[in-house]
Amino acid sequence: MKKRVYLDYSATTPMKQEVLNAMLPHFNVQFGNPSSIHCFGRENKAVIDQARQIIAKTINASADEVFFTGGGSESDNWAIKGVVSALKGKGKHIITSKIEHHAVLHTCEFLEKEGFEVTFVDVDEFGIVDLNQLQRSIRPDTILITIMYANNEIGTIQPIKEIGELAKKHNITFHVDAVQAYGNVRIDVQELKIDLLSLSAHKVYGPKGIGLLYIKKGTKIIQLIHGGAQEKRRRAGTENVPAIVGFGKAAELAYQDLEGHVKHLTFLRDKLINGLLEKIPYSRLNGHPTKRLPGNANISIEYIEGEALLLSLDMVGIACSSGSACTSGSLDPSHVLMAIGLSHEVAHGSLRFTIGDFTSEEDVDYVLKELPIIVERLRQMSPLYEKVKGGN
Amino acid sequence: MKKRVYLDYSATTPMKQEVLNAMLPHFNVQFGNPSSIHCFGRENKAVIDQARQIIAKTINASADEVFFTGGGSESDNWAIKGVVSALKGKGKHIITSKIEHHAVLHTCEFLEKEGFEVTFVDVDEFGIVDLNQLQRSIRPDTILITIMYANNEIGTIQPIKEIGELAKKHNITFHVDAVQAYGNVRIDVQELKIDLLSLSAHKVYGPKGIGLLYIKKGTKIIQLIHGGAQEKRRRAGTENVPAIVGFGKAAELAYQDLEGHVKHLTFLRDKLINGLLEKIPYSRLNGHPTKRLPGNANISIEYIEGEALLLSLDMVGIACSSGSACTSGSLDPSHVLMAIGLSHEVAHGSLRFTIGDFTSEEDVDYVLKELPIIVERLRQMSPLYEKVKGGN
Amino acid sequence: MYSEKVMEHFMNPRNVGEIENADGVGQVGNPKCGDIMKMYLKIEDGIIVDVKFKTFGCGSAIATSSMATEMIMGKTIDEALSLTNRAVADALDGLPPVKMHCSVLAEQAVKSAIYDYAQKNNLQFDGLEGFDPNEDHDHHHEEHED
Amino acid sequence: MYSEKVMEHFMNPRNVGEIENADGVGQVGNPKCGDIMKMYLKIEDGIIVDVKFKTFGCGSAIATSSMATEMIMGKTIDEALSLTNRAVADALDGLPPVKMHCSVLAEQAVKSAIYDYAQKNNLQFDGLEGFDPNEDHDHHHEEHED
Ligand SMILES: Cc1ncc(COP(=O)(O)O)c(C=O)c1O
Ligand SMILES: Cc1ncc(COP(=O)(O)O)c(C=O)c1O
Repeated sequence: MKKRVYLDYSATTPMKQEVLNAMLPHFNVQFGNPSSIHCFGRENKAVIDQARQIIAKTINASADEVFFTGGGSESDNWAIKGVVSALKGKGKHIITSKIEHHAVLHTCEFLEKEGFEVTFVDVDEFGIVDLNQLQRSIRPDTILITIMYANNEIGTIQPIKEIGELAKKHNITFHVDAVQAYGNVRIDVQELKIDLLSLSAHKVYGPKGIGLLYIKKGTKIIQLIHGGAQEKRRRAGTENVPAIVGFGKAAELAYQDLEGHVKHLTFLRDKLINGLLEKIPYSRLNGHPTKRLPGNANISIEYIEGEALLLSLDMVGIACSSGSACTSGSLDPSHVLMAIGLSHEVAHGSLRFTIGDFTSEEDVDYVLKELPIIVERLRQMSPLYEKVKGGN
Repeated sequence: MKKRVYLDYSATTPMKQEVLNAMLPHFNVQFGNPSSIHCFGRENKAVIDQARQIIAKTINASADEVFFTGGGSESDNWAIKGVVSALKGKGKHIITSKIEHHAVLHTCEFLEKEGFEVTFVDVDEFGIVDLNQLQRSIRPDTILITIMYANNEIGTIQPIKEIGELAKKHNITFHVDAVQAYGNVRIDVQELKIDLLSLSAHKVYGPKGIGLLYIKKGTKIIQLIHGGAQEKRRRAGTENVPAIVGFGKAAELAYQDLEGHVKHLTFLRDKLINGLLEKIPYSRLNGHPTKRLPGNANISIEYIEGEALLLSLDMVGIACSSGSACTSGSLDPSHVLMAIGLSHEVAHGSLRFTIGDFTSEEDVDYVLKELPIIVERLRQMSPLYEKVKGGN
Repeated sequence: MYSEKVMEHFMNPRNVGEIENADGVGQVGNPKCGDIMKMYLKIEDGIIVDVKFKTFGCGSAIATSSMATEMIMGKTIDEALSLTNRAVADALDGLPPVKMHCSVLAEQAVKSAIYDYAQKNNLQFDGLEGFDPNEDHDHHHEEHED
Repeated sequence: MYSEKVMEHFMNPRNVGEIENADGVGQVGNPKCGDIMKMYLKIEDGIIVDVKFKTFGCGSAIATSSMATEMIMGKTIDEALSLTNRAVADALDGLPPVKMHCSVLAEQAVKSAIYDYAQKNNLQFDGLEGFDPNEDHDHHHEEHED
């Protein structure tokens, strides 16, 4: 079989075997509806409560503050739409950043059409939210601040604690999209003064189609999905038992040796970044050199377009992305790369490698061997490159 | 091991082995994000498109009219909220029935608070929607009719074709919750003039946490979950590949021998209904004698409360429900049983047995043997029964 | 959801039945809510020498009835009147929050039967002060859907 | 997402490079959109005797450039001017809808190079009527998010 090197862990992860093993019995043996009174139901009620507790503990929340959803996007939509609907009598102003995931950005843009006002705060060249601007944009009618914990494209980690304190001081509800940060950073919702936190299991070796919204006790929020009494009547729908169990196991594994995980990823990431920057002229690292996710290496390679790079890498079995997974079908340069100040052509030529628990040093070495060859080949075809090299 | 007889297939079903087998590779081998350009992504894009086609065919829709969601409740919420948001300039009146699932009912009640007006049409003693009343309640500003295909508690099948024609004639968008009907009835969205149709996989031996909304081309509807470009930009969130594959396989199996399935279930259902009515005095069948789901047997047993019956049955290993699964934790008598005219005390004493593909005649015989004993025991304790029997 | 003790009393309830010519009979609850408890007392020299019940209701309604009869059997009327719903629930190793009203009903059933006895015999008991047998003991069901 | 033909031309593009002292040079596209095509022509007696290209762009931009050069090599100028984007796309066994603009760009690159040749030599071609090399060939990207 052809060599396949997966370096797109931020798009999605393979499930760990332990996660699958935990889920398996719940597909066709212990399959009952947890809302049922009979034993098929009761035995699964206990099981989802256990998963809820495990996950709650990893973010220092209590179990009755976490609500399962159908994924990170639903969590983001629920948090944002739910809070502004609940507080629309109080105000109509939302603060977010220019580099949020589309699940946040497009939700905010939708709300603008509905009559809310949104401030999209700038970030600096490393992708860090401008705290002064954020502070200045707070108004008496600001009802929500939503800022992501770590960016999915460039991996930059935000000063969440400072933002949390600012929000607290002005009594504004604070939502954090931690989909990418979870499992890579220690998150304490109390210490960080977070009111709402979105998570998604498939980014941490858990199943797809299951997410979670932490809702701090007392936070005003309206339901997104009405219906049955599940999730303490706040999110209707038959509980996805196998996925919840898998999420619980994935959470347990993620935080059982966080330090080891971070160390492994950081070592490989730095080797990859340093190797690529050294071997490929006219390349640069995007995002912050240290305040970044342990597995994220996002680099721009000038004079070449990203899709051509992606396809060429794919031909030698290397899977990565240019920009976030959900926009890799898009032709527009990534909004994140534009926000950190890259020109259109440089933004077009950027690649995101994301390293995970199954990545080996050999995988990194393989990229370091193949990518420079590909870059050279594509640059030879590029009319932009000829100028730089004097037309050779 | 204790005998366990599962007769709660309307609450949820065990996954078929073929479904699990189809899903398994997608958890940790072929696990890529279908939105990714690289081969891990592309191979899964093809796979979800295939599942989409299989399911579309079972309802006579085209593949680009079906959109995956996180379950039946999300589909119902999306359909209803999405249509009325899109059409709020045109009108504010919604028509539904008194016996809808809570995912429809509570959504409509929520919209009432938001300023919409809702007519909840009555049903007759068999649970069939009053077509005359429905017709009379149509107003110039009616923007949506939402009626379920088959009821989850009493199994009554509605005259969907007549309602579809009525909606069409008045140019009103028509939504059908077919979560319980799917896999038990042949559904043709074109013939029935349905604009939107909700499905959920876990009711047809597929996985939990995956549903679908059919949206007829040209139907005006606003998104419920904003974000990435998945599902042709209408429902954001990383595609739940294994669940989609499982749903596809479950759909294929459900419609590959629908007649055989219906025949098997109907035979067992009728044996159960007739046996119980014969052996238990003061009992009655709820719902329509023939226009009912093939697996549904809902009976009221006078002078006893349903939970006591459920618990007693559970003690001998029989799992069923009183009312719908999501309300079985509730103390209020089922809104469906009240709507068909049962008194509170009779409604309280009702049981729903739902039969499925793995039910055997032996299972039915076991219930016929055990339930009369339980009924007699509980009636001996009931102060309501003493009057009937003259205090013996 | 129920403790083993609740299930045990539900499956093997003590003192089920009626007492002919009972000295006091009380009935509380209503079929709308799905719970009716009827309690029969035989009283001799101010002592409850026999007690029986009949209950239409859920598992915890039957279990609390059963437990309440056990707890007042052989007791003085004053002792029986001091029985609280908490005590019944605790004796059953607790009840789910939505089912606590069943224990209230059991307490009221005892009081109601004693009230009947007091009326018939023109007696007064401190423990019955403020007790109105016709008050709607209807609990407001915790709404499970919203 | 791409046909095998597209991938084959992307991985092994024909006629990559430049022509020194080319008779006509045209460049279209702009880096903002992520595609630039530059085409060089050598023309003798009204026949395209050599053609080379350089492209900054996605897989289909490179493949359409390569295919377009193959399709005009050895052709008369009038034949080359009649090359349509559809023909390029068809020769590649089709392109995904969002990538059709690449084939438009390839057609424009050919025209643009011939236009340059016409200007330099004061020639007129019917096929260039209405062609404006400075027009923004900027395609509106199909928005992938909403
Ligand atoms: C008729 C009906 N509609 C909607 C639903 C909701 O489906 P889900 O539990 O998949 O959200 C159900 C089942 O719970 C149902 O029976
Ligand atoms: C930062 C961020 N937020 C939200 C999401 C959406 O999560 P999901 O795909 O589970 O809906 C993603 C990933 O796609 C993400 O990276």
